[in-house]
Amino acid sequence: MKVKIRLFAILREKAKTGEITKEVEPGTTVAELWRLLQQDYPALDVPGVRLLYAVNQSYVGGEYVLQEMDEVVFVPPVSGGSPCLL
Amino acid sequence: MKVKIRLFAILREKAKTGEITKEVEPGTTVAELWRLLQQDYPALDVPGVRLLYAVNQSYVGGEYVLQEMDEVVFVPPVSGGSPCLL
Amino acid sequence: MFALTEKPIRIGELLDSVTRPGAGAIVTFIGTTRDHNEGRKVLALSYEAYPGMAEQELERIAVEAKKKWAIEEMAIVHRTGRVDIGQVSVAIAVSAAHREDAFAACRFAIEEIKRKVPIWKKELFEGGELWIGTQSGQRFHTEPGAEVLGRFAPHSK
Amino acid sequence: MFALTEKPIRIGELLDSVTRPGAGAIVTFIGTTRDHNEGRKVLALSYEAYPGMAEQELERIAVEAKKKWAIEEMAIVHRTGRVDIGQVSVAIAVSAAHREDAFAACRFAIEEIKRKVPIWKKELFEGGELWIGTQSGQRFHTEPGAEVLGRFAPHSK
Repeated sequence: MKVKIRLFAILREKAKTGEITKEVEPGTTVAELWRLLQQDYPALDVPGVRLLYAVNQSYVGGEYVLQEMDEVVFVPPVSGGSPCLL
Repeated sequence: MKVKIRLFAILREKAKTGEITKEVEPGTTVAELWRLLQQDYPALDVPGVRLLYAVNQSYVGGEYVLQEMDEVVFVPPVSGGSPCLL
Repeated sequence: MFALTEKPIRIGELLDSVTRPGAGAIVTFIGTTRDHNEGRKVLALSYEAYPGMAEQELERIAVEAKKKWAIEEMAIVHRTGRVDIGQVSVAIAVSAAHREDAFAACRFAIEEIKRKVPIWKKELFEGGELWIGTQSGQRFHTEPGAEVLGRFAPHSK
Repeated sequence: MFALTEKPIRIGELLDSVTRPGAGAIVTFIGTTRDHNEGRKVLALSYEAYPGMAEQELERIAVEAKKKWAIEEMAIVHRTGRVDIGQVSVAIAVSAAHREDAFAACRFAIEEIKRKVPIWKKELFEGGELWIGTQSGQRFHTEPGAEVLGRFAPHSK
């Protein structure tokens, strides 16, 4: 099963790419996908940064179970520079 | 001793004039001037309206003693439509 | 910039006048003529000012705001004469390094303008006209510590 | 109007888009690039957005604000790309019958934008560049009830 990952800002720069298509097992959660992605791109292991998860342009919790062709975005802290919390 | 009185807004309309030069006794206060003016212009006796006093473009208290050629303005409630208090 | 004007207020000029390299925030308040007020259908507002003192009081508000908050600049322009529905009667712009100060000072400025700047508002509504704040029978609320400098209720003489 | 733009933001258009006959007040917040930040000399800011979701989140803020306050209309435009000192990065305009609602909703909007709209800010300063909010060693404060959806501190794995 394929999902599309888009990276922005610091994550895009660290991974040196803005878009990744990844094959995952059915049942994989978005939080698990993040850990899998960090294995592929160790540069994404940025210390001290909290992430939000967005799937198909809406915020979701880490327990969200991925569907075929979901567009996944890992959202680093947004422009406020304040805590990145939903 | 002469003072110059300028009237604005509702007072100007009630008195049907915007400027009055008035002869007053030395020692007259601005609050006393207002009562003298109401005798000259009974139409100025508008019920339920509070006034502020301004002399030479600054707010003063009613006890201010008038000086020769002072410019006096009686200030009805300003644009807020809220209480007219200094 | 602290001015009265008979012509339409240009917000762009107002913003330019407070833009500063050290400012990260500009908050503006714009007062417009609303088509209704207390059940009346409003046609237009008409403002009359005491020239000279009005501008001076506007500037005094900015001086006071600068003492209270870390703001860079404040500008205020107020219309005189007739202002139609949707048109701007007053515009305030405040720049500051941080938005908290800009918001607080802008809010302060409009409250102060409506409290003590000698500019009067006449409402032209369907069926009549009215100087706002001087309606017969209007009840005034005394703020704590505020000094009532004068009144002309007929019963108080 | 809820938009991203690579071009300078036109405040006049934003104001026009919220002007309503029933509104007596318009409050705007304008964010500009400040020449200093936490001791650094800032040269410019650069914004990157997640297109589609960013506009959607902006509109969602307006929907939420309309539930909380009696506002007429809200419009938000955010720049992307490089924004030089003194230039506008974000502009919010809120119209309402009464100023209290316009002030409250405008303040709410900018706080919400900075909290959850997927737009990221890179600071270009003398000596380097930095994605704001992602400085190594930055301490995050947890708000009560807020859910931490993820983290990638190396010690948390």
